[in-house]
Amino acid sequence: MRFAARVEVRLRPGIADPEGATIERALPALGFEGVRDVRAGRSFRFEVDAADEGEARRRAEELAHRLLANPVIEDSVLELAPVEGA
Amino acid sequence: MRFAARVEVRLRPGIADPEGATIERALPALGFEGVRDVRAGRSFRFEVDAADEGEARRRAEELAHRLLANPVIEDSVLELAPVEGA
Amino acid sequence: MTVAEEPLHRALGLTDDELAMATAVLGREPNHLELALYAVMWSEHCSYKSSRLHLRRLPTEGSRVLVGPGENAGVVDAGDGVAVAIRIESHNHPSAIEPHQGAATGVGGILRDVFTMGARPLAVMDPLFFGPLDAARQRWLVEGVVAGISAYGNSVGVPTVGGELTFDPCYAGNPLVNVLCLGALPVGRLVLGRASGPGNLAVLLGSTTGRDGIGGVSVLASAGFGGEGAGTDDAKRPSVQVGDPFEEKRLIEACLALLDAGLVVGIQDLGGAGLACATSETAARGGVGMDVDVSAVPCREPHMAPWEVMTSESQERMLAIVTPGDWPAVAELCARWEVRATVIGTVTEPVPGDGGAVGRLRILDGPGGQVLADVPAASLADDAPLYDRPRAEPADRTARLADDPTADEPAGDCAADLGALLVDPSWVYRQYDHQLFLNTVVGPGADAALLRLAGPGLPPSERGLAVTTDSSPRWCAIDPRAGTALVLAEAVANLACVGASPVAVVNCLNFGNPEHPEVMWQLSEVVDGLAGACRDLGLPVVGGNVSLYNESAGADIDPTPVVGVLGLVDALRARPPGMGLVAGATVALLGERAAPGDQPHPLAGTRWAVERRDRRSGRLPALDPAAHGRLVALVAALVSETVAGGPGLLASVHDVSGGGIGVALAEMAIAGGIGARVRGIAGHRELFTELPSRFVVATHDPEALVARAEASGVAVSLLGMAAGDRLVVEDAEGTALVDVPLAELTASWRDALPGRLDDVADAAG
Amino acid sequence: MAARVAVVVFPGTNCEHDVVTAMERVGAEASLVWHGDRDLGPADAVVLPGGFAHGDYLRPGALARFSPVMEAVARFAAEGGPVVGICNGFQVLTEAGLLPGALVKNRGLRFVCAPARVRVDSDRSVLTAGLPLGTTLSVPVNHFSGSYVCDPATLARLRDGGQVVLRYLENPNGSVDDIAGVANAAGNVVGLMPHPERAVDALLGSADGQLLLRALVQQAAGVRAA
Ligand SMILES: Nc1ncnc2c1ncn2[C@@H]1O[C@H](COP(=O)(O)OP(=O)(O)O)[C@@H](O)[C@H]1O
Ligand SMILES: [Mg+2]
Repeated sequence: MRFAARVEVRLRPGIADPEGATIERALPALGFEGVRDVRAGRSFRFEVDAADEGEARRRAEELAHRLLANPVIEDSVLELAPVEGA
Repeated sequence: MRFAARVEVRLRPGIADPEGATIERALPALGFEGVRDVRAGRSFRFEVDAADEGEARRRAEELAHRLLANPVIEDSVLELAPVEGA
Repeated sequence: MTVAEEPLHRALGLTDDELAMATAVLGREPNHLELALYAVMWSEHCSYKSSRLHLRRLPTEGSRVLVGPGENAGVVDAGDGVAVAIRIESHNHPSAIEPHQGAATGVGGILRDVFTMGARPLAVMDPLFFGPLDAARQRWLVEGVVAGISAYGNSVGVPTVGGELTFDPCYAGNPLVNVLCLGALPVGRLVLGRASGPGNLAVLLGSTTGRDGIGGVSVLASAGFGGEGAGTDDAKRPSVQVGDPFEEKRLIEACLALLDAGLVVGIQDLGGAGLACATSETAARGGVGMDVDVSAVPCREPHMAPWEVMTSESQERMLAIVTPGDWPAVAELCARWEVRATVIGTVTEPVPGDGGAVGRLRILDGPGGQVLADVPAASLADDAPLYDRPRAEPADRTARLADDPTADEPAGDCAADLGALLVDPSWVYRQYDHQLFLNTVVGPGADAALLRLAGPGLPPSERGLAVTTDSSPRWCAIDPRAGTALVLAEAVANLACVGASPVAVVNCLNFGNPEHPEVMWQLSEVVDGLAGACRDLGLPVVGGNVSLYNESAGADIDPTPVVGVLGLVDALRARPPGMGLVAGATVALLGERAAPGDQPHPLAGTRWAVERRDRRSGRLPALDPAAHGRLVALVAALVSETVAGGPGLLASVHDVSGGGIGVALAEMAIAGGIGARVRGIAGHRELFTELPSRFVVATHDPEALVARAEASGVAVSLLGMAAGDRLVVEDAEGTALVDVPLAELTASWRDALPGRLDDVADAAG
Repeated sequence: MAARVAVVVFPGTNCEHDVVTAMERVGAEASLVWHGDRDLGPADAVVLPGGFAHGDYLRPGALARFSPVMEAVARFAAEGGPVVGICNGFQVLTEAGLLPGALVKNRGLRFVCAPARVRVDSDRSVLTAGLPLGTTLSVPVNHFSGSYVCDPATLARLRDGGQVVLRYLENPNGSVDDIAGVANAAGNVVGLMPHPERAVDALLGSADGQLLLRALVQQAAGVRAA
């Protein structure tokens, strides 16, 4: 079976996010009001071949933890869905 | 009302994604099998104050198009949810 | 008229006459794939059809020239068994759409031109032109372009050692991003982009081929010619490419290793027109043919049609010609560098024809498969149309020459004008690695970059390489011919500031729409100005690039020739004096103080007139090539004494260019952190005139300097002293034209860019 | 016999030749070791040079830390061998867990290439041993992700243990506590963002980097003698 994975990698709370802060600072000058708490992260999409959803999740999570995020500063969130017709 | 927005910015289909390709090429050597079509993107989270969901969506989409993504090479996907108790 | 109604060849950008030419070459109507090949190869970008006629007037011969224009890069003999390859190119249009990737891929492209010659790229320079920074869109462009050059150049590992930064309203709709690259090689490793030896293999190296950069040819998709699923969806054919410096880095190392091991017969980068260009050019240069198997080309996307594969401009690819016997070694070496290598074709014998043997480029579907296209290889490269487009002097030229700002009164506040003309470009170059390879003796921020002539695999040498890029759309808009000559003169003066003598010139000619007769007139004038100045100064042109159609909303950019000049230093053992003033030194001007005639201090085309008074007219001062030659030879000699490790007469040196003596003095004071007091300056005209052939210098031994200058037939005037913490400039009566604290000037200089750029800009502007 | 320095090359590394040149300048013998090798060869010290290993894709150092050679580097470090990561090499060492903390994008979100003044704040490392505390050096920085971060507990540990070996006088990137270089607790593994190999010749603007590299070479020679 094939599964589509999306991993969002975000800076852990408390870690400074200069990118988010820069965007937020620029917003009023660009005419965007009422936007706050901008946080920048990364997202990765990939497909996993696995016998079942459990195995796919295990492998995708391992990939997210061991590789895609740096646990010293980042958290990751995984979303997984079976690929139709695959 | 307050809404939590998440914008995922991805390279448009057909645009080369050297980062995704490099990660994918490296995976077998790192012991990750059966993973393919890795695409790297960026994600942003922020909160929007708006009178209603329609307005929040409009503002968040404008922000995504005008600032967060370059539409020449990137698409953006917005997810929006009301913030409870805000 | 919609595309569907338009004949296919016109939709592809070929005129009816051009179609007739292609039909005559083939003796039949070209099929769609062949039409695509002619369309891309006969485009302005690839064929130089509007400019070729004029470029022939540039002098290209010189005793050090090993390879002149026409190859991927010019190559000159630097001595000690080392050759230097140099090339400049534009990436203007891609950068206007996606500044980061447009500029990044510009760097990638110019590097490939240089390592194709067997040279290791050692330095990049980036002349940039934008609209004024008041507009958010311009800030977005500057941010993106600089970040793109930074991201690609730093990562690929080639230092960016200088460039230029010009703001003018004429670039608001069409920024210019030029990139120069310089590389070095042991003379024996020089290779040329040609195929030879029928039976040899054509090997594609590097990245996969995608639907990027197909551009104008993509109308074929709707012409019902594509393969299954071929790009009916516009989103599948992005015109913007994303650069991959990591792939390029591996490609550089693999290609240089292949060349070192003697494993390639010829090699050629894939740039504009992709495989169509690389295969036909290598075959044509070698007088052979080539069979290309499109189905063998590794593609990034499924179902790519043959025309897409052949015309894609996907980045980071090279074509190598190798013997069948060497192929296993080539494959192994590429595998080590993790570079993909695929045999995609074979060199073939020329086929006997009416006018002698003809090498044919055949595109096959599978080995020995169906022949999809069959054209004489040379017809794509050499038989391209050549146009002598109409030229016309601008109607207002006489009136513009007559309307000279030199006469304008009143002068205004000289100190305020001076402060406003100071710009520290370090906001840009701090983002560039300019030190890699441990060669950069003088990096960005000086008059010219000065590098040790060293690199991995090069024989040892004590020599130094100097390089500068220069341009002046202000001058060229007023008088393209005289302006271009002045630009070359300034470049040579910049080299003298680091003790170097010029040896070769490259140029990038950025112009508007060649279908406008005024633009063609500008181009022709610029070529004549450059040709004349090169002859006068004894310099060969070894390469260049022409970028046309730089226009927006019907308005052409001002003519913008950019020259890059390479110089040599015989013995590089110590740092040149640099521009910083030294306390207690005497400040002097080398060169004539006044122009002959009734305008001793002309202001036409100066930064003062254009930027401070918005006056873009008048008559430029003339260059006296003989006097210029004497002066730069003297300065180069004086500086090279320091550079060779001697005591040297000069404590500081800076050529007088944009902003005149005023800006030169201020920049020298800021760099040295020491003020100066100067007198006898004849008002704002002498302060701001950009009269050519002058240097401001400082010395601890004014008598010796005067003696050296007089012995060389160079005029010298003592202006004042470097001291204190103010810049004071007085006229002959002792009235202060400028009297400002150095700290104030330093702040205006330092904050000019960061003050306007340090916020996120808005893409939509 | 001169100290032997192994200079590790990942695909995308670009300062390896400069490090070799600089190490030779201070009297060491240096040789390149490819990232795919599992063996460092005869080495008294290891340097991970600057550049963009694997293009810095994903995160600087994130892919490089999985290279086969890194097991050998970890073993060498565990046995007390001197290991220095410069710039990208520092990033690799933090990703590999051989040094604490992480390097994130510069405050200002721009690449910075400029001379930097740094101060020696600890001599308890193979790179600073024997240097007087407070020595100020001019050594260039050249990075996009050079802002050092770690949690408060780690920072306290680093300070107390003399593991903060170099600090910036003018912080160019937003590093916590102006940190330019850190060592592990034993002092034999050091990472720093400034490039000492770019400061070994007055012709290029500064020779201050020689002080650091000489200290390393001496330590390496000492390790071998012991
Ligand atoms: N875009 C740029 N990239 C790198 N360096 C730049 C750039 N623009 C200007 N510089 C550097 O700043 C210095 C001053 O540039 P410029 O004013 O054009 O010098 P000059 O008047 O002597 O030609 C030069 O060393 C130049 O290389
Ligand atoms: Mg210049």
